[in-house]
Amino acid sequence: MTGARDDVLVCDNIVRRFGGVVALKNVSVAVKRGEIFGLVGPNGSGKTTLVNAVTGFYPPQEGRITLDGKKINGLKPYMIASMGVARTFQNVALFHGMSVLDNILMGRHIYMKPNPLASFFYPWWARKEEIENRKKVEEVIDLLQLAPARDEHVDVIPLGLQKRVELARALCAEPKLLVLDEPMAGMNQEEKEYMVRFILDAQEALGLTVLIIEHHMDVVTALCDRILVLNNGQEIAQGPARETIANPLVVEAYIGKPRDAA
Amino acid sequence: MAYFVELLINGALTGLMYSLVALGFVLIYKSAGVPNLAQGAVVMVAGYAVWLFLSWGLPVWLSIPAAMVTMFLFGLVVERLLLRRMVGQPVIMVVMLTLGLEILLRGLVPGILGSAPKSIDVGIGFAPVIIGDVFINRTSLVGGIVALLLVGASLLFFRTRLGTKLRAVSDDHISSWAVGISVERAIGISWGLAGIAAVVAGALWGSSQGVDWTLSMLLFPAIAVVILGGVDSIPGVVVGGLVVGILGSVIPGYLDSIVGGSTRDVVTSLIILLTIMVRPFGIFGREDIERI
Amino acid sequence: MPALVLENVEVIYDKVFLAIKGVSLEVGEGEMVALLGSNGAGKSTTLKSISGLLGPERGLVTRGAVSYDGRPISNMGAPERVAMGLVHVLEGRRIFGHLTPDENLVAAFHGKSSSRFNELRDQVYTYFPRLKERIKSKAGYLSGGEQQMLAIGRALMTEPKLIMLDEPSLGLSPLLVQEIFGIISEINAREKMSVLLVEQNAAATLDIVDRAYLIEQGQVVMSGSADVLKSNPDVQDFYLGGADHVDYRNVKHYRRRKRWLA
Amino acid sequence: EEVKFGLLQDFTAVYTFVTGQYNQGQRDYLTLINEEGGIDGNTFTAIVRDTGNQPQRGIEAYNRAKEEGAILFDFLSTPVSAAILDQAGADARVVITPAHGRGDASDGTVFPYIFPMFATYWAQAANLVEFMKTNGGGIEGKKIAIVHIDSPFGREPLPILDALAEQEGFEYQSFPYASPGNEQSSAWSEVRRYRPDFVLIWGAGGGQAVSVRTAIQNGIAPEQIHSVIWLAETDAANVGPQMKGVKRFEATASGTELPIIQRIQEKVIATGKGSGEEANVGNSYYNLGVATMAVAVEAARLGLEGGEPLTGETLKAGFEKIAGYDAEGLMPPITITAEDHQGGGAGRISEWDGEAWVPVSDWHAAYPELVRKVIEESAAHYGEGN
Amino acid sequence: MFYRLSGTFHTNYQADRKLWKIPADRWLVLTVFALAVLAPFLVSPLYLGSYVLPWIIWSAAALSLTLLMGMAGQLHFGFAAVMAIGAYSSIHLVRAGVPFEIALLLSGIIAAVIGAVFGAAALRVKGLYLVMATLAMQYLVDWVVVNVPWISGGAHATLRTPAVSFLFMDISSLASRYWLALAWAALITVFYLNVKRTSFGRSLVAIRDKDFAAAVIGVDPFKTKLMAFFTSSFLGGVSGAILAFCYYRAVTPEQFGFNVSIQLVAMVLVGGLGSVIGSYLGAGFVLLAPIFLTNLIAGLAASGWVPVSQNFLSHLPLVIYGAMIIGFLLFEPLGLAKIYDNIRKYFLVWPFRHARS
Ligand SMILES: Nc1ncnc2c1ncn2[C@@H]1O[C@H](COP(=O)(O)OP(=O)(O)OP(=O)(O)O)[C@@H](O)[C@H]1O
Ligand SMILES: Nc1ncnc2c1ncn2[C@@H]1O[C@H](COP(=O)(O)OP(=O)(O)OP(=O)(O)O)[C@@H](O)[C@H]1O
Ligand SMILES: [Mg+2]
Ligand SMILES: [Mg+2]
Repeated sequence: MTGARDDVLVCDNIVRRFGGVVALKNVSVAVKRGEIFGLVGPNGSGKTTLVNAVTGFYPPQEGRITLDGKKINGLKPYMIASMGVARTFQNVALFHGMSVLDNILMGRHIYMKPNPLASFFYPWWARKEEIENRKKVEEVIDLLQLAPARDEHVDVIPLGLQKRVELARALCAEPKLLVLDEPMAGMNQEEKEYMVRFILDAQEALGLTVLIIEHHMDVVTALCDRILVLNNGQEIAQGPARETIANPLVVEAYIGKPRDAA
Repeated sequence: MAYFVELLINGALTGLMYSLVALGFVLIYKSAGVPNLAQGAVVMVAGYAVWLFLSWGLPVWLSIPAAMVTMFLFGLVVERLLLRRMVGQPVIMVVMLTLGLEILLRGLVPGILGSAPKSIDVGIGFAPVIIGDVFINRTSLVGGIVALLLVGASLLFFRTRLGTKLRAVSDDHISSWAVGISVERAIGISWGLAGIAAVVAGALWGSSQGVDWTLSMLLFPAIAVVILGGVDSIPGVVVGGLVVGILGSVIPGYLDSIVGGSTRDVVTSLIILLTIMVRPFGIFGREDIERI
Repeated sequence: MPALVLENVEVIYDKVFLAIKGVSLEVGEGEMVALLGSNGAGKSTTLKSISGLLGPERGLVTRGAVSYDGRPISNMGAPERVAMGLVHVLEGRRIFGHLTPDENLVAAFHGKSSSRFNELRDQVYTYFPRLKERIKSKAGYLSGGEQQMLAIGRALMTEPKLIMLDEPSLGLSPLLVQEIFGIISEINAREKMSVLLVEQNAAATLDIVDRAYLIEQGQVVMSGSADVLKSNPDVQDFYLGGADHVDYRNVKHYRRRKRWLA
Repeated sequence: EEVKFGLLQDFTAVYTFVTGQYNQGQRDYLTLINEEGGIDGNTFTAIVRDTGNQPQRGIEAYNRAKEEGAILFDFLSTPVSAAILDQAGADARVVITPAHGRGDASDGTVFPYIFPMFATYWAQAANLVEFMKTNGGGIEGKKIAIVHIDSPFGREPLPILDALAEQEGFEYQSFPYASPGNEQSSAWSEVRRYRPDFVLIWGAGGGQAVSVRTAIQNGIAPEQIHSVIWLAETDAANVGPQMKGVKRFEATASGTELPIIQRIQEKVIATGKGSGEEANVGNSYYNLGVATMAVAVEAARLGLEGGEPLTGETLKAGFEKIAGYDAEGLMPPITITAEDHQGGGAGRISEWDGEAWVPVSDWHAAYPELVRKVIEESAAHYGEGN
Repeated sequence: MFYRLSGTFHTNYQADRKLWKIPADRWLVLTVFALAVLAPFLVSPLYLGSYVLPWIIWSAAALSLTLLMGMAGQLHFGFAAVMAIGAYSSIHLVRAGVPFEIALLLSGIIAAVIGAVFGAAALRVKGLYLVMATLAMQYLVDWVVVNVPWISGGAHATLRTPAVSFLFMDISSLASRYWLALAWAALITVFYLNVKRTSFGRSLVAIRDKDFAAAVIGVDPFKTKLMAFFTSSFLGGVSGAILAFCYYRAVTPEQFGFNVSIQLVAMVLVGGLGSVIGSYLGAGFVLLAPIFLTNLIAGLAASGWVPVSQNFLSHLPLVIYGAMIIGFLLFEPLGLAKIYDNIRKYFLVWPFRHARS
């Protein structure tokens, strides 16, 4: 199975082991172009591992991953990135030594040709490239309303803003596939609402395909077209968000009984 | 053949003598998470301490315990003055701090007590142990046995509750505090213990080469030992010591006269390099757990 | 009689950054109190000022007083405060990754008696049976939820009278959030242990606590019993997602203004 | 007039084993001369600095002392001396390199301002070999093991041993050990199996004590062991009673019975003007230091004879006028000429008797032509930039 | 004051990325540079030759190292060995008849290639292990230099630098040697500042801060780290050659020993990791502070003020040097650059006291 032509990402029978632990057991999934696909499941069920397999950090021991029909498992993370996959991390992974602007500029890395010699002769060689990419970055900054924080150092801004900077960095790469690992962890209601808005705006503006891991069920139902539910490294359900979440298997393993109203 | 056996045995014993220095390093790393590049200098200070007590006329059996007490206190003081403020700092800062300490000690102690080599006699005697055509160095023999005893004691120590607490401290200072472990005291204790190990190393090495600042150069082979064995592994100290000692004896034993230079440090350097390339965390060392 | 009292506490990081500006709060004996607020409001900082963990982050209580059981504790070291019965479960779990779960518990026990130790340990394992299954593996490889359980269990080993929890639900699945919240209530009810809970998940939190403080930009802006707060329209808007479920796809696009901020 | 000598030495790194006592001797001797009224009314001042064996700091200290007016320098550090060599020549300042530095600096035609003054390492090796030959029952067909530290200094005697082996028909093998020499067991295991008739140890500091110890532990008799100049009382104390019988080369006599040392005891030490521990007075390295200054002061005296004030040039000229000077029996008579800055290269062998170093041969230079040849060859090499 | 931000706005991206955004800063830099160029006429040969010249060269070396340690976060405790490779190659090349200008370049490239091998270790490990690996390589290079007479220059292991000229200027007088060194230091400085504001510099910082996050936006860690080692070693190698030709004029293995590597790291740290101004301040401080203090204390001792033994006196610089490193790490871990920055900030926001309320 290679998937239909409008599948951006296809994972086929992925297996990933860590020593004795089997973190992913024959997981298959296909993400369609332009959709927002949710990945949910209990803690330790292998969501992040699956995402890490896709982005090349933990290459799967078995199975096949294709991006737009091209096989990508076995490739190094940076190669996969340059093929158009961008992601954010469960624990914010920004570059602490840089300003917000430089962090976002880093997102343009694949479009730039870093070269010590070019740096040496900056005014003649590298300046044009810098300025062109800067324009693109400013667009994203506008989109995500990051302008006021542009020149701040990333570690002094609040976590919510940091997550947004991370999103901006990923968007700057103009990816085919955007992977978000718990973008709303540790946010309150208000911040969650903003984040959802940004994701939707970005998807609309850039025509993205999104793969998102999230534990907030209200967000998942609101955002995702389809979801995959993992448990113990195995698929227990897949399908449109609302129906799948109501699936008794999912409720038992993941959601739990609804709390008493009283 | 006898030649080979002799190189092997003396190498192994010398290696265990390195383990004495390395043990101090591991004790501190395992319980405080601090890579102590001043351990060579600590051994030097310990050697001077033993010499000082001997020169005051104390007998050996008293001088060494007295030096141990001194060095334990010394460890506490180092923690108090220096390490306490380094909690949570990046590794380069800590490495450099210990190097600064090593430079400071190397200036201070010989500066005050004199820099010409001092002799200490711990009464081990001179004559080699002779088995067939194999001559075994008596000091190294004693050193090897003591090293094994100390390593055994350290192993038992880390099984105790206090030992577990020290390991917790090396993992995460802040959460140790949060659950009520006194990080300061733990680090102090680990430096104190390393000071005690240093006394044994200083006394034995000092008795064979004299006490002067060159004792601090034992750090280099000791580093090879800990890298090979694993920076936080007590059994690794023994295995690392044996390998570093044996290779550092056998290879130069056959190669030096051909090359016309001493290859021991080359062997030591290569052990460090190859270990890091092939198995960065050494034979028994723990890996960094990095979850993405 | 309140066990913990904060009076007008001010904390400055790095000698320049004013993180909380005059926070006052109280936690009574056996009471369960929540501290709510958006990202970077200063919740964690408040907890650290109570547990004495500001030092390593170069923070300092520059004004105000913290007292526990009627004794001022501002000048005590963190271990001393733990000995008094105050324990802090840090944000982001921070278990001892290289130790096994069992050794994590050993490290946190400070008594002499082995039988007491066994008693406490058994109790932790009855609260968190899951930990017992993973007893042999390094704690660093446990899943997020398991680590959170271990962090709470570890804190219980110090025999606390007041336990402070910093975002225990962060990144946990809905089922686990329920479970953890259940256990927290249980501990509170059974052992008469006071609880100070920092949370983003306001809905779930207000269900279990007696009282809550709302903290914004380093100041307490609102406080009261859980029911009173729950019915406050602002709280509903910003923390509970309005009276009904939000329609994320249609949330307003402009920044709403918080009424309590001048 | 105040004559300034720059004693910019290594007190803290490689030469710690010697510098303390050596420098003490140097300063005590200068104090003695000043106490005795100086030379023609000129007094002597020592500018003392530590260079830590680092060229960097040596150059700085040199420039500074030069500015302060020093006309003679003693660095007691091979790398520092090497770094200053050319500069000192250009500045016309005298550099003495007793028992360190380049042996080929003995060629005054190539190194006009450098004065090794005493036997170079080559002369020392030659002297030791000659002693083995005359006192060890001939050397033809015998085997010498040279156990040396693995550094340029340790390899220094090898060229002359090559030449001597050919000439005298003996065999030798070199056994290097890693610096600083705190552990030499594998080298000595090999030496034992080589079954040498004589052993030559060539190291410094703690490594020397380890050499002697490990040698004896490997069944080599103390009588077989011969050492370069760097083996002294501290090492004997370090090794212990087993050291008895070990021989070494010496360029100066040790002990306090010598007239100069007696005078120092009387006029410097007894009056509390000594610059260090009294116990060191008369030790080998102390006396070596005294001897260096004795020669330097003698050179100053001769340099002043022309009636001109002392400068680098006049001091150099004074050095080259030294003839048959023996510092009242402290050392062999030395004669320095414009060609020969080594001063003849004489020395003798002494033996540790458990208490002190007792001479077992007379002052003399061994194989002077051969040594000279090596010096000249090497000096020519310097001309090529090495 | 002259140091004001007010009235300085940037209206395009180009201006925003200027090296010295504040006019006052530009003037300051120009003035300092002019003074540096005129130094041979302003200070005595003693000071020029034994303080200013080595300071400039060590600053260049510290800058080369801080590119690697500060910007790319790769710890290197064997940088003296890299400089040694540059120094020895340049001398052998010149002796083999290669023109000095090209020899400098080639020696940099040789150092860079061998230095990149050092970097190979960095691909697997970081932190403490990298420290150990580079330290081991330092020992290996030392051993090779000492034990291969062909490299070290025979029995005495001393090589003198041949007389050379640079762009038709004879490099033998003190002033000309100084100018060459200064030109090199200025070049490295501009280079370093440019690197900071281009994608190359950012990718180095990215690798330092979060290597996996860097990988996920397409930075090849292997290539980037190697490039960092390569570039930094190139600069270090040329600095080594400059050190040999402009300052020592005779090289011995001890000039590039392990303690020199430590000293370089100390310069970088005392100055402030990754900072340009810090490299200059750090080099100056580490190099000169012990010397000045020794001279001071020796002076005091000579005048009978401090009655201590010569032995102790001689060990004092070591004590001071060690204490200085410790002191900085404990009390100002961000180094002299931070102190400088604080002073500068004070004037920037003057007359207000804090940047933020
Ligand atoms: N580097 C690793 N080494 C060993 N085991 C690992 C590693 N990374 C993950 N695991 C294991 O793989 C399993 C799946 O982990 P993963 O992080 O993918 O879970 P998750 O679904 O993302 O959970 P969460 O919601 O808590 O983030 C867990 O049992 C975990 O312990
Ligand atoms: N170590 C530190 N140094 C400087 N500033 C800090 C430090 N820690 C926190 N701050 C700042 O203090 C403020 C309060 O931080 P705190 O961590 O207490 O917030 P919080 O309410 O716990 O937020 P979150 O929900 O993100 O955990 C924030 O603006 C933060 O940037
Ligand atoms: Mg995850
Ligand atoms: Mg917080």
